[in-house]
Amino acid sequence: MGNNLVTVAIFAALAALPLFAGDYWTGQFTYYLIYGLFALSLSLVWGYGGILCLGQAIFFGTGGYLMAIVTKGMIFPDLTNSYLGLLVAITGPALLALALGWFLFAGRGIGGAYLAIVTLAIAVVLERLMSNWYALGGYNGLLDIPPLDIGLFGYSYELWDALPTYYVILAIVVTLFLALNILTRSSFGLVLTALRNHPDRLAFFGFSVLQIKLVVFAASAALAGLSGALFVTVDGFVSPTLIGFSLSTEVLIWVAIGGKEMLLAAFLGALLTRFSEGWLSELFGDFWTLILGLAFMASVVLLPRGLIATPLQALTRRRRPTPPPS
Amino acid sequence: MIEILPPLLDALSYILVLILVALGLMIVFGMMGVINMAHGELFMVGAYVMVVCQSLGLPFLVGVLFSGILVGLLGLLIEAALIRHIYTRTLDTILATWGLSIALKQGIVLIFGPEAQSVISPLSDTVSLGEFSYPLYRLLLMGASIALIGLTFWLFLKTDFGLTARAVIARPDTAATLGINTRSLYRRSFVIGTTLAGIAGALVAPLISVDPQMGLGYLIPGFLSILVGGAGPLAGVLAGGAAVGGTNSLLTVWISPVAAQIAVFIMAILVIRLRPEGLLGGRRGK
Amino acid sequence: MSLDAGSLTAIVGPNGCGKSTLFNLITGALTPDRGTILFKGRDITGLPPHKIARLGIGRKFQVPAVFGELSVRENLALPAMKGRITSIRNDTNNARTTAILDQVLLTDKADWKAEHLSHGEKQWLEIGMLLAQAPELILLDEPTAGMTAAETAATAALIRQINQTGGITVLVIEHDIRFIEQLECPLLVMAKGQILKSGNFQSIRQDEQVQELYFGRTEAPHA
Amino acid sequence: MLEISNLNAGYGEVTVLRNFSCRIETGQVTALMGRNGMGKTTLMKSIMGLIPVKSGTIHLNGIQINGKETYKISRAGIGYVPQGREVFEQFTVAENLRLAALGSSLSNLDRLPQIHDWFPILKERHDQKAGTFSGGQQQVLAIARALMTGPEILLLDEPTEGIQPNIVHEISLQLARIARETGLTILVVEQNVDMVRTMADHILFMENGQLADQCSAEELRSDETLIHRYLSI
Amino acid sequence: SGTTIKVGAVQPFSGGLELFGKQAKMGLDLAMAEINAAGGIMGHPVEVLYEDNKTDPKTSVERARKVIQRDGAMAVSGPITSAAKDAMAGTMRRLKTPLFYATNYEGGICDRYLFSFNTVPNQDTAPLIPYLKEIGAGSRYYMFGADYVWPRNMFKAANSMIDTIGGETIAEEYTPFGVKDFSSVIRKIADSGAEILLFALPGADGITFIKQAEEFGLMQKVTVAFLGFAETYLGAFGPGKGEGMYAGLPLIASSEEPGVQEFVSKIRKQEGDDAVVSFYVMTHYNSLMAMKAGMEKAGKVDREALIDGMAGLTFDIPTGKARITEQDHHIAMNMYIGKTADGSLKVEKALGMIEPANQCG
Ligand SMILES: Nc1ncnc2c1ncn2[C@@H]1O[C@H](COP(=O)(O)OP(=O)(O)OP(=O)(O)O)[C@@H](O)[C@H]1O
Ligand SMILES: Nc1ncnc2c1ncn2[C@@H]1O[C@H](COP(=O)(O)OP(=O)(O)OP(=O)(O)O)[C@@H](O)[C@H]1O
Ligand SMILES: [Mg+2]
Ligand SMILES: [Mg+2]
Repeated sequence: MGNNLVTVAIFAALAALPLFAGDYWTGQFTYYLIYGLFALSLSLVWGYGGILCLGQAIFFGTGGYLMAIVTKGMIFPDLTNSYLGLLVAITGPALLALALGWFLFAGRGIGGAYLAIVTLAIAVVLERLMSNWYALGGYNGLLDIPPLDIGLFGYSYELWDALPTYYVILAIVVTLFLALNILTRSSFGLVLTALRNHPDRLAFFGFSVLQIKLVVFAASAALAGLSGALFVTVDGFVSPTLIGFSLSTEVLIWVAIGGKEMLLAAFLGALLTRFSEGWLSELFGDFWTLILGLAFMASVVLLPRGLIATPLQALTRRRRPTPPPS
Repeated sequence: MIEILPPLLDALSYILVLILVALGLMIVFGMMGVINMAHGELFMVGAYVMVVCQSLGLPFLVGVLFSGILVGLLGLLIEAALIRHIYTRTLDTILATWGLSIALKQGIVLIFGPEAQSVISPLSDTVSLGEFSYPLYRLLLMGASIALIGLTFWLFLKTDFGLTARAVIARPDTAATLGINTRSLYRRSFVIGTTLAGIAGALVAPLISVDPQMGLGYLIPGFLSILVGGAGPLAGVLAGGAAVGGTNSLLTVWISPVAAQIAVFIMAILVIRLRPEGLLGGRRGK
Repeated sequence: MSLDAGSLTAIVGPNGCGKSTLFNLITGALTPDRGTILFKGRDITGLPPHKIARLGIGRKFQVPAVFGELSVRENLALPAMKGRITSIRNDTNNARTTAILDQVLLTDKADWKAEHLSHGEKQWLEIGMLLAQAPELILLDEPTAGMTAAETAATAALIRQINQTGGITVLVIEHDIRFIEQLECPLLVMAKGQILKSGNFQSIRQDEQVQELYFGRTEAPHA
Repeated sequence: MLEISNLNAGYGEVTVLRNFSCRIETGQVTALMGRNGMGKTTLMKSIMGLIPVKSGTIHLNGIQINGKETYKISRAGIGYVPQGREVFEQFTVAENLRLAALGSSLSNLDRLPQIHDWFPILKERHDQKAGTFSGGQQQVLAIARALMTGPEILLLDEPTEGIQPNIVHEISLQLARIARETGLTILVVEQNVDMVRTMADHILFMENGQLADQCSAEELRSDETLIHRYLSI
Repeated sequence: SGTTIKVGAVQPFSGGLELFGKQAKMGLDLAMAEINAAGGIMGHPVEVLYEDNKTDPKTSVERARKVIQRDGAMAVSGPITSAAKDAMAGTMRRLKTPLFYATNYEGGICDRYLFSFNTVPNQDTAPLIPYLKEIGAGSRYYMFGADYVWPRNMFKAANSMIDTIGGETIAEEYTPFGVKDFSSVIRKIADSGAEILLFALPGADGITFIKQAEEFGLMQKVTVAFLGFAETYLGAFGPGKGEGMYAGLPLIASSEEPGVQEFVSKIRKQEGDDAVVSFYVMTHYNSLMAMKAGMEKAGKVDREALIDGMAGLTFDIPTGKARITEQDHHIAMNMYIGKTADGSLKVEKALGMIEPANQCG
């Protein structure tokens, strides 16, 4: 299975990165890993679940805010444990997704372009609401969010430095990546493909389409929430921009460029887009944005499976050869 | 009576401008299944063509004409290079045209710079109706909007062109087997949509700030109008525009602009969820 | 109307008389305005489709509805899960699947994507999927549309086998007279949303009213 | 009239038609029979240009038509009734028919009385939405619509699938009559042996994407083995 | 000459506020050129590293880290929005690097690592109110602004000043970004009986509003005090439009003062004759000049020393003297009231040096 080899190589390279990159790049890749995790969450719900959520930042931002609220002790000044924060930042968005999902999918439900626009509208509304919620910092957001404290049993170890932060986040990302891979290759993955393919038919085999959609939506929201929580501990601030339109569309570009139907490709999509953006924008100046737009267009039209997934699949092709009729 | 008339007129003018802007979007989305995220930018290009025409000293109407023609040509180019590859992939059209919108916006920044340009209103008179007065240009704009809406409806619902267009949209392959040139029909519909965007941009330019970001402000309410109204029948855009524009204008007066905007979004979300086929019914999206 | 456990029944009737609608009602795709549907004595009226399916009712659609992106084998594995999404194992290659593949003559194409099958092959695959689901009642909507006479005969044989050896109750909608004849089963004639007649093939075939409405007078009954 | 030689066509990497060759003679009703998945629909679609031809040629009256766009093929004189009818459900009967004339040539509107004569129901219900028609009526409409384009040759893909027996019979009689009266060439994919016997002058048997055999109507009537060979399992 | 002193400039060059990014760049470029022409800072040449923050807080943080950690910037200039500034604050503290923020804002900074080189409400907004009363424009106010922190704090400062002069606030209203039709609001304002519209809707939305206000004849009914107005807006309303609006600002490019004249001509020489010069150009220019002066006062190239050197520093700016406050690092400088007339912004009144209110309270 060439696929696994490629995966191992990529994560090995990521693990080795800090050995020859300085603090800046280590810090930078910490962000990229978090974005990669966020991209995985979208890939799960969109590429695998067939639910195009144009407001994925809803969950990223909610996770970020919840993490900030807990670790800044805004509700319980004594309970500022990072683990508690992460727990809340994972379950909160998942519950939100269940509620939203119930509203969107129950009964006749909506899908496709309608769902996409509705989720986008929800993201815009939430961004507005957060901007007006002064207890949560309003438009400028919450500042001075403490870094992740991975201490246990009363000891405290705050992740201020680039190197330990990087490895902790890498460990989280690798674990979740593997878990997602197992999940999508299990029979649940089969059900998801069937759901994308022919949702109406599935019910007549005894599957509750609503239940499946809710599960995948909530799982994706939990992942997005976690990535939001990690993000704010690294960045130290959370503001309505993390919940709204622009981040939602950004993650969409990463995943679309990478390849939504392939976890590894979506993850790399985030990493490579963010990474190349840095030096390409220096190289091309004002023309960079123009080029990005054109490149995005070209990738959607010419390589609908994704700029990264297409070559990766060619490299690791093994699935389901179609023998010609004999 | 006098108390209620002005806000209603304001609401009506917003609704009509909104529908004017959304009309092209409607053709392209409702009839061809293409979600054109770059529609706002085509509208913007129309306004910039107007800027150039005015700086060359051309009359306003000539500017409107040029805007329509040039943006129509741009639409032709976009169709040939981009849209025709993705007609059957609705969700991909969101992504591709979104890339296009980024590129168009940046293109304008590179040519004109980021600052706002000015377009002078051809008419600065106001007409007085008893106690209150209303800007003449706005009244004319409302008239132009009604005329263009009527024209579009006539074109798509009453003519043979419209019949063929709707057939191609419903079953492209079958239409082709009847001898209908589907490619050219798609292209013509798309070009009509973009031409309308260009004309709308030129007509609205005197009223708003003409800058590279101007497209988005209409795009989102425009989309909401279409979805609220229903994508199937063209008439949906009228109902949707009235619901979105009317709610927004009246709540702005009665409560506040922020509340109005949030209310419009929530209304749209609820309508789309509870009546996915839109206020006027029709085909339901997949 | 009512069906006995283990029976095989066919429904015929003019286009648009409500046959598919009847299936939609039974399987929960539509909710009836009035009346009740009992399955094994239990009222299933108005239950959502997946609950009804879990109670043991399987259905084949008029237009074949298979999962095009999945392989034939995976298409068969899916109904076997019976709606549970908790199992992590991905078991597509077991004895049962192999047996069903044999039964519906798709062993050669087990690893094809289902979308690459022809119309008729999809019909068979869908029947196979019903077998994998192992329901107690199977509803088949025009299972032989687009098949040749011989294929139709094979399908009829398959259905009878399912009914007799599997002990599964079967209700079939079909327009193909030969097929119905080959099923050798009681017939219900539907018209304008109601059961008009019932009886065995010969008696229905000879019925004046049904001939007028459905079979057509002019055509001589073939031997 | 229609000459197909060494045609290879299929979907993506899958090749369905392999070196398929045949001739359809002017004025004849030719039936194409074969088991499921043998490529009958694929052949129809490749003639219409709905799927690309990989190699080989299709000539209509000596003019090569493969590689052209579908609408040009239609205008060259081929009418097509697809499997599954595919009428425009949202449109009225009149609009469905008008559309066919718009696609080909407006002068074809003159054929309307003739078509109403053949299929009176279309005249009675010309303002009814096609979507509210029963399957059989939709089939009639689909045939009428194809005739409206003024074809020299009509392709029909399983026109009796899912249609109640008395209407199947009616349709086959009507088609036979039209062929007789106008000399229209017809290529019909059909599984219903009775219908083939009623209508066809010539029968082609298809197997694995190739022309396996052909015979005349008389031969078919006299020789049951052909049917068994090519249509059984 | 010694090693290069690098200054990061995290500014918007895309994303909606690129206009302001360009203004900032003009000022920074000029300051850099002048400093280097004069032999650098204590012999070290200065280099400004521009980074586009895309008008987005999280990108601002990322770019700030980049210039500090990767490029070793001594200080960072920028950004424009106060949301981005707030987002960067934690990083600046963490990386112990001063941030030179040179945009007028709502106030509230009190941090060793943050410097504000532009005005706070008591400098630019409060003086307008007694002035408008004095010239007879009235004292009944309608406040209308964008829905975020800056307008709210500006209006808060204005409200207390209105109380002092015995005026009245009829309504205070906010609007979301991106609104394209203001006719309803305009009618509300016209019917409210207000004499003055205190207006805090920056950028394109502000232009749209003023265009529509002209259309409905609102400008004849009320006097507009346009908070945050600058020369960048001129020309956007169309000829003869947007006249007679008031604003309080630290620089008016059309001023007769020789320092201003000289500054504007230097910029025009650098950027071309049609370059628009607003106070943003000057405040960003000032920030680098202050860095030079502060570092020279401290006598060594070191971030902490630089901060100590700049606190309490008095230095020259194009409009005269300026002083950085000791504790909260804000700037006291000469202020002006400007009015739009004949398509340009004219000085109506020189207010002299105004101290920023204490932000550490
Ligand atoms: N979704 C629907 N909305 C409205 N009417 C419908 C719908 N589905 C079916 N009908 C109508 O209900 C009637 C019964 O349709 P049904 O599909 O049950 O017929 P059928 O007996 O299965 O016919 P056939 O033999 O052609 O499959 C038809 O008149 C049809 O027009
Ligand atoms: N969309 C498709 N993509 C890939 N392969 C296809 C597709 N449609 C059909 N095929 C393949 O082409 C072969 C021939 O299909 P076709 O539909 O032409 O058969 P047919 O002879 O018309 O059968 P039927 O009698 O069932 O309609 C099938 O075996 C199938 O595997
Ligand atoms: Mg049916
Ligand atoms: Mg076929």
